Amino acid sequence: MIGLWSVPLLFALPLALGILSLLVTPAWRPRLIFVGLPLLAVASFDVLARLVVEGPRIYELGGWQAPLGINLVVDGLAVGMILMTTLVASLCALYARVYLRDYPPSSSFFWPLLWLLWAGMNGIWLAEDIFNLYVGLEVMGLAAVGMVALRATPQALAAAMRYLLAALLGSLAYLLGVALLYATYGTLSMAGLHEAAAPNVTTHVALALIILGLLLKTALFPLHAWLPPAHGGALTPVSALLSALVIKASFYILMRIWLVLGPEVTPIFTAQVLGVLGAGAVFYGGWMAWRQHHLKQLVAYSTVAQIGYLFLFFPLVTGTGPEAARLAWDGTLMMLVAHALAKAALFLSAGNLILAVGSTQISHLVGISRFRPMSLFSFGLAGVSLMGLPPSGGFTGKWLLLHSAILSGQWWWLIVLFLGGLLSAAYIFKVFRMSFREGPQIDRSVTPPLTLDVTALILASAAILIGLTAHLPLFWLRLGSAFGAG
Amino acid sequence: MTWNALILFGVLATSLVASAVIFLLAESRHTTRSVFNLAAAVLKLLLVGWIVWGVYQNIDYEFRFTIIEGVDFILRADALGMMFVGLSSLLWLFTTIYAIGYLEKAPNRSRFFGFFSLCVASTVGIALAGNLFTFLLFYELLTLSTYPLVVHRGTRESLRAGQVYLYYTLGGGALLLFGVVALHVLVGDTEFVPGGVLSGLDPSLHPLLIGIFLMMIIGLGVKAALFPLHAWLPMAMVAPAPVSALLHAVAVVKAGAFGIARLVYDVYGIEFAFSLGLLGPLAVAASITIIYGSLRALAQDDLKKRLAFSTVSQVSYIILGISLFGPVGTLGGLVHLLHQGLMKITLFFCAGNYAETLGVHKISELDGAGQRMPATSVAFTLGAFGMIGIPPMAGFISKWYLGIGALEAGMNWVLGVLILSSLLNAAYFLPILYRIWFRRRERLWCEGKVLGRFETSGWLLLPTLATAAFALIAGVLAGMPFSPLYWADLIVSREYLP
Amino acid sequence: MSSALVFAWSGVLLFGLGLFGFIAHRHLLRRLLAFNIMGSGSFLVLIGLAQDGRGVDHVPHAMVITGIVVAVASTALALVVFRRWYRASGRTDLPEDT
Amino acid sequence: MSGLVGTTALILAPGVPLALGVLWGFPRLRRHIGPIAPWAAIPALLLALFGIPGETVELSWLLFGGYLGLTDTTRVFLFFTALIWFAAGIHGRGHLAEGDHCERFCVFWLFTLAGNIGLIVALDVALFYTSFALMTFAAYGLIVHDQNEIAQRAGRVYLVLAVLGEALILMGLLLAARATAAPLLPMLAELPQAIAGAPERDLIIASLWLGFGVKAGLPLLHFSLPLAYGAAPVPVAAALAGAMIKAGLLGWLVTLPLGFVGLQHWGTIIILTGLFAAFAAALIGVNQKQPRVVLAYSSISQMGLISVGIGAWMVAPELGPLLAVAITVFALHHSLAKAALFLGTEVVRHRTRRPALWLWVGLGIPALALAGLMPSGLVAKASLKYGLLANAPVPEAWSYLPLLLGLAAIGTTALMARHLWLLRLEAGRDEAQPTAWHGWALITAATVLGILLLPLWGIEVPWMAAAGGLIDALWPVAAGLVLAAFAWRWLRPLPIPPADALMLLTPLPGLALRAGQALGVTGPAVRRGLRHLEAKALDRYRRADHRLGRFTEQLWRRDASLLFALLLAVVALIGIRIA
Amino acid sequence: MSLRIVSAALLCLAVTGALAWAVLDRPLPEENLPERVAAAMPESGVDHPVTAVLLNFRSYDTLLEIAVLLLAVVVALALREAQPDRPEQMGLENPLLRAVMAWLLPLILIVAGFLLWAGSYQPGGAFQAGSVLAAAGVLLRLAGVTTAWLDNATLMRAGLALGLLTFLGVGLLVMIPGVPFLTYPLEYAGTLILLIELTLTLSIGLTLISLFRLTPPYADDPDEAREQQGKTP
Repeated sequence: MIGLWSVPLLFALPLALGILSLLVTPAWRPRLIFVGLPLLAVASFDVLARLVVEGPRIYELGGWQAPLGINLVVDGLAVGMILMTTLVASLCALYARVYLRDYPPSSSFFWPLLWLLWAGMNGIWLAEDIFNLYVGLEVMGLAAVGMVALRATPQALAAAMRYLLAALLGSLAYLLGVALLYATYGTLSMAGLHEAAAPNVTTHVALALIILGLLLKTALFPLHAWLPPAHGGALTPVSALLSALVIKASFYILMRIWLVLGPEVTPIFTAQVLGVLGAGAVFYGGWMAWRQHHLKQLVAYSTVAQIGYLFLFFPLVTGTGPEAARLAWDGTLMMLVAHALAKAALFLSAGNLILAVGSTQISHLVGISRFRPMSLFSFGLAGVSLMGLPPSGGFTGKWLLLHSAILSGQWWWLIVLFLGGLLSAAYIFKVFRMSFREGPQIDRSVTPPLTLDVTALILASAAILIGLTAHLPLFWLRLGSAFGAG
Repeated sequence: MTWNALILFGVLATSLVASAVIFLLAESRHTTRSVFNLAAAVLKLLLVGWIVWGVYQNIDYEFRFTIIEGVDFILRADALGMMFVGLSSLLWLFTTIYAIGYLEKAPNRSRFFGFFSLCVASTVGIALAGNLFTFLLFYELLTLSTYPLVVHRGTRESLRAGQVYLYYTLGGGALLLFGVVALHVLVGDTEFVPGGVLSGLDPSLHPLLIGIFLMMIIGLGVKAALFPLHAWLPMAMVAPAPVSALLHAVAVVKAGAFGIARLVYDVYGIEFAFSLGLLGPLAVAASITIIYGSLRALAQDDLKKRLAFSTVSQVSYIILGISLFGPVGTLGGLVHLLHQGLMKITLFFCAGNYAETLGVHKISELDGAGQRMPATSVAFTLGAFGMIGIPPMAGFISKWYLGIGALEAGMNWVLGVLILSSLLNAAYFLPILYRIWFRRRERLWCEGKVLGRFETSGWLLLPTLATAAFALIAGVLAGMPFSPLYWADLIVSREYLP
Repeated sequence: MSSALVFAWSGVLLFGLGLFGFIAHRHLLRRLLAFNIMGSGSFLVLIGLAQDGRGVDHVPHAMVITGIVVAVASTALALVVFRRWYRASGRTDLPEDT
Repeated sequence: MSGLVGTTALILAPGVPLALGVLWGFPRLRRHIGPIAPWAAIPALLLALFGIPGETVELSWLLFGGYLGLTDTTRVFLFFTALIWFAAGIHGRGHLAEGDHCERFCVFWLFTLAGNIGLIVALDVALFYTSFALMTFAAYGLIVHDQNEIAQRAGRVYLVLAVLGEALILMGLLLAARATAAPLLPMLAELPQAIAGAPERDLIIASLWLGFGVKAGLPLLHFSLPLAYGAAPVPVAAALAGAMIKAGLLGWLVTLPLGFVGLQHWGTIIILTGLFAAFAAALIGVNQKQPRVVLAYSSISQMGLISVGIGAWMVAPELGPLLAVAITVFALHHSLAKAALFLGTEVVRHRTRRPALWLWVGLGIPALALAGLMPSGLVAKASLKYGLLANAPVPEAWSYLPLLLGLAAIGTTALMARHLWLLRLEAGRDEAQPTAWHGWALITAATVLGILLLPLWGIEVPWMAAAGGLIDALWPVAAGLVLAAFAWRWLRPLPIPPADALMLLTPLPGLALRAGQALGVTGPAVRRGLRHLEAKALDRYRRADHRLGRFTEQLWRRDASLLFALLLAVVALIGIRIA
Repeated sequence: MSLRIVSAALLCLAVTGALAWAVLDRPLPEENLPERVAAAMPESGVDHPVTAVLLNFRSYDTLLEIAVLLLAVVVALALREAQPDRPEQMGLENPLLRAVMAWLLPLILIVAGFLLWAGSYQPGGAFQAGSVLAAAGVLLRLAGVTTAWLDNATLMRAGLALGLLTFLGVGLLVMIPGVPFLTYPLEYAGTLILLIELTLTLSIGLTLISLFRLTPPYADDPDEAREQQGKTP
């Protein structure tokens, strides 16, 4: 563990940059990314390289061992999430640097918020301590709320307020759950919990609190109400960050805790309930997305729907055979990563389209395919992944989930995946239909700067490519997990 | 990675790269785009020729890499796949030439040709797919890349058609996905192997296999326009003529039919499928489609619509051939895959020529078109005769083999279907020919533009005549080496004697 | 019934009451107060259950301090946003909530 | 003629007209092809005259692999076919080289000719069928050439029946091919044997009989004949009546399992149909008002007589050799005579300076020959009768056959009389077309030559029988003439339209169309219905959707915390229950 | 009482019941963390276990917690800049208050200092001290005492950042010998913790004061603001 500088740097660096960006003048804030992004990229890849070479490890902060001190876990899952964050957040940052030029100077507070958000997320990915997770959640959550509020319009403030309330309520529930768990097991370390966890009333109630708290933060249907205004109304790079990464963090925690508590504690019934809620999210989110008239609202509801897929993890991993569970793990993570990439791309390209036509209305996109093919192309590529069509990460994830569902004999999830794909096709193609309709013959649209298009395209292509080369990331993600052996 | 794998990948890459480059080209760079497009098409054709020769000599071409554990991306050239690849790359060349002429001065050409190339890339991918997963991958890619082509005109009607097209194909694709995953669960990576991979499974799984087959047939049948999943096809004919041509002759419907062939021969294995009792119902479905499509075609006045229903009917010949247990029936079905492609693309080219040159879309307005556009009309006549199955056109060869195949398979009733369908084909094609050749034009043609020194633009005429000639030659010279029949025979000999 | 249990139960009660307040009220300030009551409840549970027969556990105390700071920060942020919202819209509750 | 020459001739016979037809596709050559076209039948004629039966050519690249060759029977067929085409071509030089749409006419002519020759020299089924189809469909272009109302109707009827016939033939051939040793490359020669042993024997026979019957004018499949013969240009009519009708006969001869036992029922059916055709056609024919239509019915009637021969062959296989000759002779005789009569109709119509007497003699000879009086007709009919009555165990009822044949001859005589009478009425109305004369002269000369020479050639028939036949032949002719005179004096023709019973069947093609429409209607009707419902429901749905959407959204938003509490309670209680 | 309230009450009751049951049913932990804390106390560099946990054993939590505080200020600053307030009219012109303040302020500062220092061996510490400091700031503000350095943005921000920066810097600097983040060397542990606490106190105090100052004044008229907003939707 000696010499693992890159691990603390993953959160220390963004923290430092966040403070730094607060101290410099607004004009200098965006430029910090030219220092920060390469460093963070190096740190992330260093962590990955060490993971691959030396295997998963525990990082003991302050030199204190687990129950006493706080440990960080550097396993495949954490590193995978870190890399995903680095990629998506870097591109969003590059996008934002150009995008925010047209906004008033107050929007430059985006930068300290971005760094703190990043620090919070990296803290969460690495955390091994459930109370530390709570603090991390707060860092990330408050940064996210701040970002939503950044425009300071009444809509943005209302959305931020709603988001904040949900986040606070969720955090408290989570905290109480943590309190109960601590009271029961005397430890906050996941490793300790994993060994000690036993099915009793306190644990189950704590689990319920933790689940619900995190559900609220993940915006799983029917607790998703805060998400569309927050994600749909924010600045485009903010929407991308929130939809792609932030909601994943709470899901990630839930996933970890679920696996930590183990099959003896996690009830199958609850798993099924989570699956059903996921299914509800897929249907309801898809339906609502299809009904939207505003482009970013549509994309935001699409997030509501896509979250649903992730929650199929619980029924598929609980009480099923090892093979089905492994597939569910692979599939869910593939879905998660693919959605992060695709949704970021979708938001960014939607932002480009909105920039081009100067309106958020989908109906104003008429004929845009002729003039802004590149933005639309990114939108389409990302859409392919969201629809779960090959070749894309979304497809590979869906494939694995289908595989797992069949293998575990839970055929009813097939229907969810089936209809969910069709629903997402319905709303994605709603945009396309409009853009293909022949409208004015003269190009009245604004040409967004190339950076904006390129970043969106890179993300969209990544969402496609990850599906084609899925075995490598999946292999890394399994390192150090219960599914590593398979 | 061997040279052979690279060449195989090159076949796919030619059109992929072409597509990418075209997307990036500015809308105004017409010449560059055309040159690039044609160069890619010719290059692809050369590569395909190379591989065809190799496959003929039993050289293995394979390109694979792992996507996820237990699922590989495999491209492999076998005789069956190369047949389809050959068809698509040949017709791609012609359709590209045609499209360059057809879309002269039209907007959105970058988009069109980009997706056009993508569409061909996915078709080639479907043909070369070495396992179900790869097949599925390109199958869906095909759906996506054809949608922009279908809605290309951007009118309300075409958008609606595109929507219906999506409803059908995405739904079908999802069903197919289920089937593929289910098979994957049962037997692991389902590579295409002559004789199939499923026959060794436990008999208790047979009902499940039947269910999966049904699901996959529905998934594939959507693209192959099996009744009652055909409704998108006649609607999709609002697309520009080259798209219709490609859609009907090569890309979409053929992908469905080819998929069924793969499913029956290389996944289930024809003997196993037969023993499960799957072929009879498939034959019935195909027969119903054949008759239904023909009857519907009778009642259409819109030329392209009639052709579209004719496609519905004709593609099921392929499926019918597949569902006939025995080498001859297989031969008939496979050879029709090529023949129908050649004939139908000719017909659509002609329809496009009429529409583009004379502004005629309806059959009732075609009176005397033969005098004005004799070359196009001769091509149309050849195509139509082929469709009816009049010798010595290619369609006759297919029909003959299908008939014999049906008899060998003991399904004599199929013969009745073939005969009835021939009658109906005649009933809807001959009146068109009559109008073209034997009616006098009462009014002047409303010709908008002068299209060169031939009866129409050379870009339009050349591919039309070329495909018509191919359709004729494929029939007349069926006995020659490397004719469609010859190649199909090669496939059958490898399929039935593994 | 030990004194620890009393603390914990009070905490639970506070949490329940806070939750009810959070649901029942529309006024954002009240909801924030309810949130703080819930927070206090959680902290009480932490503190109360930390005292088992083996003596005092200081870890939860530290956790509670951290929790309080976080709660203060959150409350402050919420107040800032609320006041901005009120200034912008003149409303003390969220739109669509009434 | 042997070796390379023979091979070349076999290919050239159908190849020359085909090649000319293809060359026609080049607009620059088009002008030059018209004048050559009439001579396109010459290679075939030469082949027929000098070719050696038994020689074959293999064209493996063609279709499934093609074989060309001649047999004794096909040689005769090739001879008269080529001759008639040649004569008709000479006659129709005007159509081919100049005049309205002459270019179109020319190409159809060439292709029809190529098909007709091709089917005769084909040895394998595929090539035979291909040529047959080529002939059938190309002939359509010739029939509708005049493009008037009548021609169009004739063309339509012809086409419908032709397509039907093709389909039936295809079915029969497919079924038959299946029964041969090599189903993918069946030879014609193998078919009869295969059919006789095939499990679907009856179906095959039926489809082939009916399929070729369309060409050969079987009752109820004959409608196209009177219409087409009446509407097509005269040389075309001659070729149709002389050559192409025999293609149907040839089809019967080469495919039907003649000479195999166990087909008595089919023989009987064919005989009865033939007799019915012979009489019914005569009855209908004499009521016609157009010379060419009368001739068409005469053809139907005559083909009916030939059918009797074929039927007899099936009933009594032992008679095969005799009947084969008889049928061939009859076909030759009928073809030449009929072609001469047809070409004559055009000649008569033209006002000429040539002595009318010669004309009428020229016209009378084939007419009388058909009636059975001239030597050829005599031999033909006699050989048929002889064949029928040869020493073989034949059914009792056959003893009536001579009588029936005699009665049929009365009909033929009456038809011929009617024809000549009608011709007389039309004579000299139009301007002369000198080329027409050459063709007519050619075919008439050939006919006369044939009439005189045929008895010499048909040595199989004993002269004694022929002499007896003369007496047999005389009374029907006499009776016919008397009847004709009687009719001319006292009877008026019944108003029977050229295609007699067709109107009973006209709805059939329309029915298919309507079926298509009906199917098409169901889809749209359902869709329209749905759309109607949709339109009605859409508004309501939209409002409901809107309300529902708003309601749900509001629910989730307003009561998010309530839902949170609800779910928390549920999950916690579940947890407690499970614990 | 609406159905909503009733159901909310019932649900909260159920939740409370479940929680109560969970609390009652809690098994005693096998892990004895207090023992470990006690055992590690000598190595912590401080004498009070809570401070040891806060700033040594679980110092990472504290680090992030400070980040949370900072975040709140960042958001407040951002909103302030996006939605500028009018020049402040705050403070009561009350001479009594001023007089009391003159007495009180030194006292408050002493209390804060004591709390900070006491933290190492008895309850107290940076947060408590910072809060007291902040109270002083609020009082000053209410008393209308304008302090130039509080309005100096740069200085203010430097002060805000100081605590977290120091914390981070210490955490990273101690890694140089090759130990994990935040591993204080035993001999310097007490000093470093004190240093961190000192800067934290200052930053926390400033943070809380800033949060107070950055909220829009209550007197701002919402109607007017709405009108402004109406112009720029």
